[in-house]
Parts: sequence; structure tokens; C-alpha cells
Amino acid sequence: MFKRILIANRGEIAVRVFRACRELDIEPVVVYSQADAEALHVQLAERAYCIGPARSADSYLNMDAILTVAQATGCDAIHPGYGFLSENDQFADACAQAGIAFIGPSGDVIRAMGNKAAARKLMVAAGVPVVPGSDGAVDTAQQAKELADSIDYPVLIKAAAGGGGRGMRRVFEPDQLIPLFEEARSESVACFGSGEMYLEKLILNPRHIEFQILADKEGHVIQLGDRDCSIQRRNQKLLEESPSKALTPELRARMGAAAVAAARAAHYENAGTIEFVLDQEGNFYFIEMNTRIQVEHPVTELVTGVDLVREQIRIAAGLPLAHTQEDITLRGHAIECRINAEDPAHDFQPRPGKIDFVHLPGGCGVRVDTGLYTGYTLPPFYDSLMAKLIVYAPTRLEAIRRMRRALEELIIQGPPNNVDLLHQILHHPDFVRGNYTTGFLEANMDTLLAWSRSGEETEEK
Amino acid sequence: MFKRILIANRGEIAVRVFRACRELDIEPVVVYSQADAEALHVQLAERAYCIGPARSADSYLNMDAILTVAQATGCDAIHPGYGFLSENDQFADACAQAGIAFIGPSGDVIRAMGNKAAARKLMVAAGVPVVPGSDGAVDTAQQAKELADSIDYPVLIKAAAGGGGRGMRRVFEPDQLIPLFEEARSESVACFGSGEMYLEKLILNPRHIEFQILADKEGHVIQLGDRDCSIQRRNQKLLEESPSKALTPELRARMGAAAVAAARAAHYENAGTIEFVLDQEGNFYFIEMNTRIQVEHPVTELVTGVDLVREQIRIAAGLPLAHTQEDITLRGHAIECRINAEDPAHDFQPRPGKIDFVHLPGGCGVRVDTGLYTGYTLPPFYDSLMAKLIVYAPTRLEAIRRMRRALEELIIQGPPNNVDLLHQILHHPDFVRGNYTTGFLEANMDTLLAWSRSGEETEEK
Amino acid sequence: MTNQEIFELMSRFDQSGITAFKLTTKDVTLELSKGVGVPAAPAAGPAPAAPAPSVAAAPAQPEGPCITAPLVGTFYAASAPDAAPFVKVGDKVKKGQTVCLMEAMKMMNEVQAPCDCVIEAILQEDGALVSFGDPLIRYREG
Amino acid sequence: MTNQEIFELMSRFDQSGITAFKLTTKDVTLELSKGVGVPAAPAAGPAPAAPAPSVAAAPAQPEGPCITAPLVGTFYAASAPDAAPFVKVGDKVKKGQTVCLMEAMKMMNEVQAPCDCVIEAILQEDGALVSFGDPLIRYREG
Repeated sequence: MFKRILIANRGEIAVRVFRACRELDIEPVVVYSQADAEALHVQLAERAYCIGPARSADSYLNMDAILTVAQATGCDAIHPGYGFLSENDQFADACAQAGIAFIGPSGDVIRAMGNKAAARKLMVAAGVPVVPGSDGAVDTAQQAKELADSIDYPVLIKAAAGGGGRGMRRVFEPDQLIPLFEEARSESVACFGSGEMYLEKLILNPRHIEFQILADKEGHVIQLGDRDCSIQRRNQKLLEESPSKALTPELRARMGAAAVAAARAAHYENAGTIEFVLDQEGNFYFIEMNTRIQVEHPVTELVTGVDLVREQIRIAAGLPLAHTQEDITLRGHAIECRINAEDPAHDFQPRPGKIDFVHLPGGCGVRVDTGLYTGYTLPPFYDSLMAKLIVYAPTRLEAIRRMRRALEELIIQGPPNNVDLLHQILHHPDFVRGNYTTGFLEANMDTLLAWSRSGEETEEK
Repeated sequence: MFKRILIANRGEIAVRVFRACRELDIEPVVVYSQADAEALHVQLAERAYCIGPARSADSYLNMDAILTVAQATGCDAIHPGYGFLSENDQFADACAQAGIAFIGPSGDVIRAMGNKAAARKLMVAAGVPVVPGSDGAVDTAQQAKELADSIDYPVLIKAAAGGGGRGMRRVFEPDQLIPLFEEARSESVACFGSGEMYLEKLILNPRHIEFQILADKEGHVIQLGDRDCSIQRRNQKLLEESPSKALTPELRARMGAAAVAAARAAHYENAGTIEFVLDQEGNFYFIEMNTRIQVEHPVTELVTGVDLVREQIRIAAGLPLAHTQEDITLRGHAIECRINAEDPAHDFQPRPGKIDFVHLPGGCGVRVDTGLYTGYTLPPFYDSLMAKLIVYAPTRLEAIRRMRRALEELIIQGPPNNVDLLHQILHHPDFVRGNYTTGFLEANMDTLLAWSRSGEETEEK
Repeated sequence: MTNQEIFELMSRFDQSGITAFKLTTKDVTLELSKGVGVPAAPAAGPAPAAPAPSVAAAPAQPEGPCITAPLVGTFYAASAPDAAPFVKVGDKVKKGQTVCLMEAMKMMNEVQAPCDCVIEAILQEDGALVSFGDPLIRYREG
Repeated sequence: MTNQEIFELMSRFDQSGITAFKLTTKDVTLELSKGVGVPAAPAAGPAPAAPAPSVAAAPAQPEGPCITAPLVGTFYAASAPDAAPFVKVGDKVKKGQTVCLMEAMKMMNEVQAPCDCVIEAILQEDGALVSFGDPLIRYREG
């Protein structure tokens, strides 16, 4: 097992990894930017080194600085957390060259899965379903028509250079395909000077379902069930749960098997996530693989009882998986809420600043992962995630009620945050029924914000 | 189900019950003494009423005041927590007369189990082992000798009026029985003016093992496994764990069956605890039944997945048990540490006062039940329990390591507390091996305190 | 420098994370310091999040002396629903005279004036559940 | 200086990572300091419990200007283990003259004097791993 691990991250995930190290009797070494001198991970650590100024590029993305500290302090491994260098193939390579274990897959695997086209090809070869469509550019309207007829409607035509909806058309009727293709291409040529067009199946009202994977150096691969991450705003996940209410046991088994096949095809090692979209008919398609620990990993930890960060470290140290697929059963229900320093009433502007007072919820079935403390000042240089509130209960309805009461207990005095919005989501009938897709937040945002406001007005009376 | 529950308690257990109410969509009504106006349970509640001045007798023990609030606010049930009125048969009767459900057993059951002699007889009749001994006074040395011979040595002779070791003798050899009995009686007559003597089997180095019981109105009784509460100082539990390392599966099954038999014999209803002592040969003896929720209930919640306070409320509302005995399996390991505002370096003097800053641990497998917050002032009128730190992990060793790191994260700036002592206990080789009895703390206190001090000195360097 | 200016400086200092402050001008030297680890301003206590505000908040403190609830119970201004109230604003009452009733456990408890006084305000609604110690009636001696 | 100006200075100081501040003008001297490792206001930040104290605490703040570490790395006072140090206390150095080395990723980075100055103190041990921004050498201009 490792003797000393450098944690190349900040915020709650640095604290999360720090805790796993302590529990494994591994000495954690932390690094920080000048803006993070007061951060919790720095306060907790016995060994902490400033690696640069506030700007990420000069600190948390500064490979030389991080490797310098790792070598000078005798670290035998580096945990990259998520974001920053976690999916940087060059950093994984540099760690390997320096003789330091990168807690994650190899640079080669990161490269392979980071290239969308290559990953897609690999999945097709492994029999993992991908969103049907042109594997490259479609040259003519006639070719587009043939392809659309073969993958069935609706389809999405999109310009390679497109953006903001320009050069993009949804096609529901076969006889509309050719005219709309021509229209889209003309628009793309006019707007972007390029007529390169793609075509793929349009997934209406998809769910974002992902599967957690663990794979060891010996080639054992297991999946630890699903997470439903469909509550998103502009592709930013806000609330995640496991298991998804959209999956039947049969569908869950099929998707889990596909996730394992995907990881095997990638010769994956360590913890990873296979992301799928799921359409309303129960068809699922591989979207991408995340080659790192995810923000939302705790929901999987709660329903499986497996400490994923601990397993990451064990795997990187060369130990075989502690569990077989048969050991893994999903029990109960877990929900995570991301508490962000952002103002939903003002277009979700990030709102860093001084936290005058914090009171975190606790008690039965409540977990909090955070770097917050009373008096801490959130720096303006990084993401707005302040805390993750995770609840666990025997059933989904009990978990929803537990999360509501946990949110009611949570007090963060300081800049605005999204706690009220989350509380409203947990009362929305469609959410309570489990009847939601990735379009939920956009479709309901006005209602949810109005509810939040009326709550505030009532309070002020 | 109940509509509104009055919580007749304070501190962390009031918060615990409050949370359970919220999660069941039951409106909690809280009461408080004048000393507790700033307490967390009051701050959380929408409906809170001051029932009297600081002194418990005038507030939390003031039945009229509590029933007045319950009736005036339309509460259909009262949760008494632990301590205060929780094992008061008259209060249970008064609730019944007022048409309000007392969340606990009936006054008759409390009376029956509160009378030690009556409870002992009931257990003997039900075939539950009790500590062998005289069921009443022993009149002569000869009678004492005969009894001691029949129950086997060592035995304990004690004066009915005795105290502080006076009038008490341990007898290991049969031929010492009569002389020591006479000696003890003379001493008792001299010191206390009474020659009334008892005799019972002396249990050397016992473990304190208790079993959690749930029983509904329909007569279903289940046990939810054991808790080892042997880490005690002057009968005050400091650290509890489940399951106990001292029990084999076979012994656990036998003790569990005895606990169920005990609860059945008492016609028990609601949550209760059967306390046993366990000797080094694996013999166990009923000591008493606690007819309420216990401080240490969370360890059972974590290893069984059953929310005990929720079950208490459901049972009192007349619902049948949600689980059968077969549903209950102990998974993983849980440890609770009681964080007390007391100074171990000065004979554990209670140290109430202002809490200038609190930082509670969190993350994977950590639960905190507390009424603390930054800026709160612990009043001097009640017990010194500030917080309960509970960890859960797949194995006992992982739970120990998790508790160590949780204690390391815990920061309570203000009056002294017992965190360092707890941290030292978790490093003591005998504790780590699970090799401890109720004598552990007394035997090791000097060592543990010395370790704490040396830690402090190291830090100051 | 006026006292007011000093108070302002003290207040700012107190609320800040600064632990030592020394100001020297031609006329004045001001030194302030704080013990490390002692939070400055008392942190606000927690308040409920989404749901309604805490009823625990102390009722608005009336000026002047008050007769407070001797027990938790229901406040009655009169002896019966139709009866006239025991007292109304402006009444002069004698020490020991009943000013209202508090009902607890179906027992009526008479609340009496602590001294000869004039009733200034009735602070509770008839029939309201009132906490122990809460003000019932404001008065002035005389 | 008005109180308003002082408040602004206090606020900036409070929010910064600076732990000591001294301003001297013709008329006024203002000194501010903060406890090490104590986050700004209301409460002290968490500190490790049982184990050793945080290394993250900023090193004792030297008085006077310092040459700080331009990157995280190992500090070397000399070009080789046996060689004489680049500078020693009392040395007068020219702007741009190498005063020490910082090694990162097996690359030696020369650290140079920012101005003509006199070396007042060497603040790091030879071979120590030094954080970005930490003071290396104290000097006075001249």
C-alpha cells in the first residue's frame, strides 16, 4: 500500500480524498493556490504546500509544481480528484515517468476515451449501443436521407461548425429530411462558411443515466449500479440519485452489462463512469466515459456500501478488487444535492464571498461532504460547489423527505445559494413521481423560482 | 398516523426526534426551559413553548406544563426522549388519561420493569437468566453459606444499607464465606445501623451487552442485535459499538432470543433495551430493561438500517412492525463516541459554557447527532452530552480508523471536552483488539490521560 | 477623535478577523487587540431554512415593566367568554387584584397585579397559548 | 486620515492573506495584525485535533522586504553541496545577481536580486521544500 499520497485538488474532493487517506493510514500531502491558504484541506493537513497563485493554470493545473512537491515529499501516488488534471493524459504520463502512481487510468486510456470519435468506434466494436448517426460528415442530402431512413426518425441534422441552434434542424417526417438538410447547410455556409454536416438520431426527452465502474490491474471489472443525473441546468448536474426510477431490474442489468463491456473494451483500470442517454422507449446509448471519480460518487457509496475513493487507492496500489459483481447489491435509495454559491434569481451568477455562519444538517441517514466552515471565504477563482448534501433511506420517498428536512436544517449565511431551488425541486410533483428527464429543469425553472420567491415572501411577513 | 407530536426533551435527542417527525410529515411541537431559549431544537421548530425556568423539576419534569402545551396545540402524541419523563410511569398514565399517545410502553409496563425485584422475578419465570443470588435478605451466615455453595464462588456479600464499599465483601473461597459475612454485617451495623445483608454471584470483569427490542401493539417482538457498552466511567457510557466483538454468532442468537423472551414476558410495547452482563465464560445475566430509546441507539440504526425513532412513532400510532425478525441482519460495524463538555484532566468536571466555534466531521460513513452550533452556550443545568459522533464501516477496524479521523476533524472551541480521551481510547491496544470489559476505563485512565497530555505537549512544541 | 469615532473603529475591529490594531495620530494613540481563536462578534444562531420562521424568537420586548406568565398555559382576559375583561388599558388596579387568568390542565390560575399600578397594554390575545415567562400585561406603577 | 479610509484599509487587510500591516505617514501611524492560521472573523478556523499542528500555517513574517519563491521547489543557497553560498548576511548584491537556486522537476532556477541591496537574513534551510510565495531572503535596499 502507498505510504504517502499527494492530493492534487481543492475543495470538498480534496477533503474527501484526505479522509480516505487518513482511514487507510496513508499520509496525505496537500497542495494549494495562494487563494486557498485558508481552505479546509489545508487546515486539516500536516503537510501542505503552496504551488502557485490563484489562477488554476498556475497552480492546480501546474504539473511541474505538483510533481515537484510529490517528489520532494516522497509521495508514491497522486490523487487528482475531479476536474483540473484528473483527465489529463499528459499528467498521467508524467506521473508514470516520475515513478509516481497516478490514481486513475493510464494516459493511453484517458487519450482513448477522451477522443469522442475513437471512443465511439471502440464501443461499436464492443457491441455497446451508441447514438445512431453518421460516423463522420454526410456529403449529400441524398446520403442524409438514406441514413435517416435507416436509423428512423426523428433525427437531428447539425452543422460541424454550428452553434446556438444555427445550422441545426430537427426532422420528424421523412419527407422533410431533404428540404431541412438543404436549409441547414445553407444556413451553416452563410453563418460559418462551412457546409460540413452531421446527422444523428434525435433522442427526445432523454434521461442521463450513468454506471459506476471499478476495474483492477488484474482485469476484474464490476459495475456498482446506476445514477440518474437528469436534473441538470446547461449540462451542469444539480441533483443525482441512485437507483434511477426509470430503470426496471431487467434494463438495469442490461445497461450494467453494457457498462462492464465498455470498460473492458477500454482496458479500463480504476474507478470510472459510463454515461448513457436513455430514451422514453427504454433504448440506451453510450455517450462518453469519465475516467475519474465523479462529484456524485457518494450516492453510489451509500447504496452499495463501497467506499469508492478507498477502492481507487487500493486499485492503484495494485490490489485486486475487494468485491465481486455478486457482492454488489443496491440497497435503499440515495440522493445528492449540490449546494452551489450561485444566485438562481440572477441567472445563476456565481456568488463567492465570506461565509459568516454555517450550520450543516446531520442525524440519521445524512452525509455532508464539504470544505465549508464558519468564517471561510469562498474564493472567486474556482467552481461554485460549496457542499454536497447526501441522504440515504430505505425507500425513495423516505429519501426525498429526508433530503427536504436536511435542506431545511442547512444554514449558510453569506452570499446567495441554490438551497431554496433544490428544496422546491424536491417538492415538484414530477420529481416526486420520478417522472423527469434532462429537460425538467429548463421546463420548470420559472415555476420553481416563483415558488422559492413566494416562500421568501411568506417568511418575511 | 399522528398529526402533531410534542417533543418533551432537549439537546441532541430533541433534535433527533424533531428530524424523525419532519421525515414522517408530522408537525413537531417543542418545549424548552428558560435556559434553553437558544437551543437548536427551539431554533429549528416552528412551534416552541417555554414551559418553565431552568431547573428540570420546573420545566422538563413539569408534567402539567407539558400536557398543557400538548393539549393546547392539539398534539396527539408525546415523545419523551431519554431521561426526564421517559421512564416515568405517572407521566405515561397522565398522557393516557389525557387521550394523548405516550411514545413508549404503558405506565404499567414501566412500573413493572422499574421495580428491580419484580422485574427479576418476571425474568426468572420467563426463563431469562438473572445474576444468581438471594432474592431478598439473607438472615444468617449459615444461610449465606448454603446459598453461596449452591451458586458457586466468587460471590459478593453486600449490606442493604451499604455504600462506598462499606458492608461489602468479595468471597473467592468457600471457607472464607462465614467469617467475611460476619465481618461485613458487623461493619454494616456499625456504619449504617442495619444488619440486612444480600448475597449474589460476583461477575468478574463483565461486559455490558444490551439488545435493542422493538415490539408492536399486536404482540410482535423483534430484536435488532447487540450493543457493547462496556466502555464506561462510573456507570456512564462513553463509547458504544455494535456488534460486540465478545459475542459468537451462537451466543448472539441465544442472548437475542433471551431478550425477546424478556420483552414478551413484560408484555412490552415500543422500543426498549434489555441489558445483560456477560462474564468471561460466556454466561450472560439479565440486569434491567430500559423502557425508552437509548442515547446509543444510532449504532443499531447503522448496522440494521432501521430508523428506531421512526419505528417508535409508528408503533405508538398502532402500526404493526415494518420488519420481521428475518428482515433484520447486522451488516458492517458502528461505533458511537459521546462528546461531553467535561474536563478529563480535572476529574471529569462538567464544563458548560460558550462554544466559540464548532467544526463537525463529515464524509463517508460519518453521522453526527448534536444540538451544537457555533456561538451556542451550553447551559450548566443539564447533562454534559454535547454531541454524538457515530461512524459506520464494513469492518470493525475500518470503523475504528474512521472514528479516529472523525475525532481528528472535530473542533469544538470553548470549554474543555473529552475528545482527546476518546481519541486515545481508539488507539489503546486492548480496545483495538476488542479485548475490554467494564473495568477498562478505570484500569487504563491514568495511561490514557497521560497519552492525551503528551499529545498536547507535542503539539505545543 | 470623538468617542463615536472610536466606537466605530472598535466595532469594525471586533467584527473583523484582525487581532491587533494600533493607530497613532498627532493627538491620539489607540491600541486594540483580541485573543486569537476567540470569535469576534457572536455568530448569529441558526434559523430555519425553507419553512416558516422560528416562533422561538423572543416576542418583541415591550418597554416598561410587565406581568409575565407564571406558567405555560392559555391566557384569558376575562372570567368567561361573555364577561368583561378583568382589566383594560388605563385601569388603575390594586396590588393583588386579578388581572387575567392562565389555564393549565383545566385549572384556572388567577394572575394578580404585583403592585398598585395602571394598565398600559394587554400583550396577549384572549385564548392564546402563552409560554412561561412571556409578558402578559404591561403596567406602570402608581 | 478619516475613519472611512481606515475602515477600507482594515477591510482590505482583513480579506487578504496578509498577517501584518504597518502604515506610516507624516501624521498617522496605523498598525494591523492578524493571528496566524486564523481565518478572518467571526470564528477561528478549524485546526487539526489530536495529530500534529498544521504546516500550512504561514511561516513567521519577517520584517522588511523579502525575495520570495517564484515557484514551489527545493531551496539551495549554493550551486553545489561543497560550494560557497551565493550570498551571506551582510553581503551587498547588485540587481540581477543570483542569490539562490530553486529546483523544480530537476531544473535549477536562478533567483535574482530585485534591486541593489544588502542581504539581511537567509530565511530557508538549504535543501528545504519551499512553497510558492514563501520568503527566501530578507534584504534592505541600498
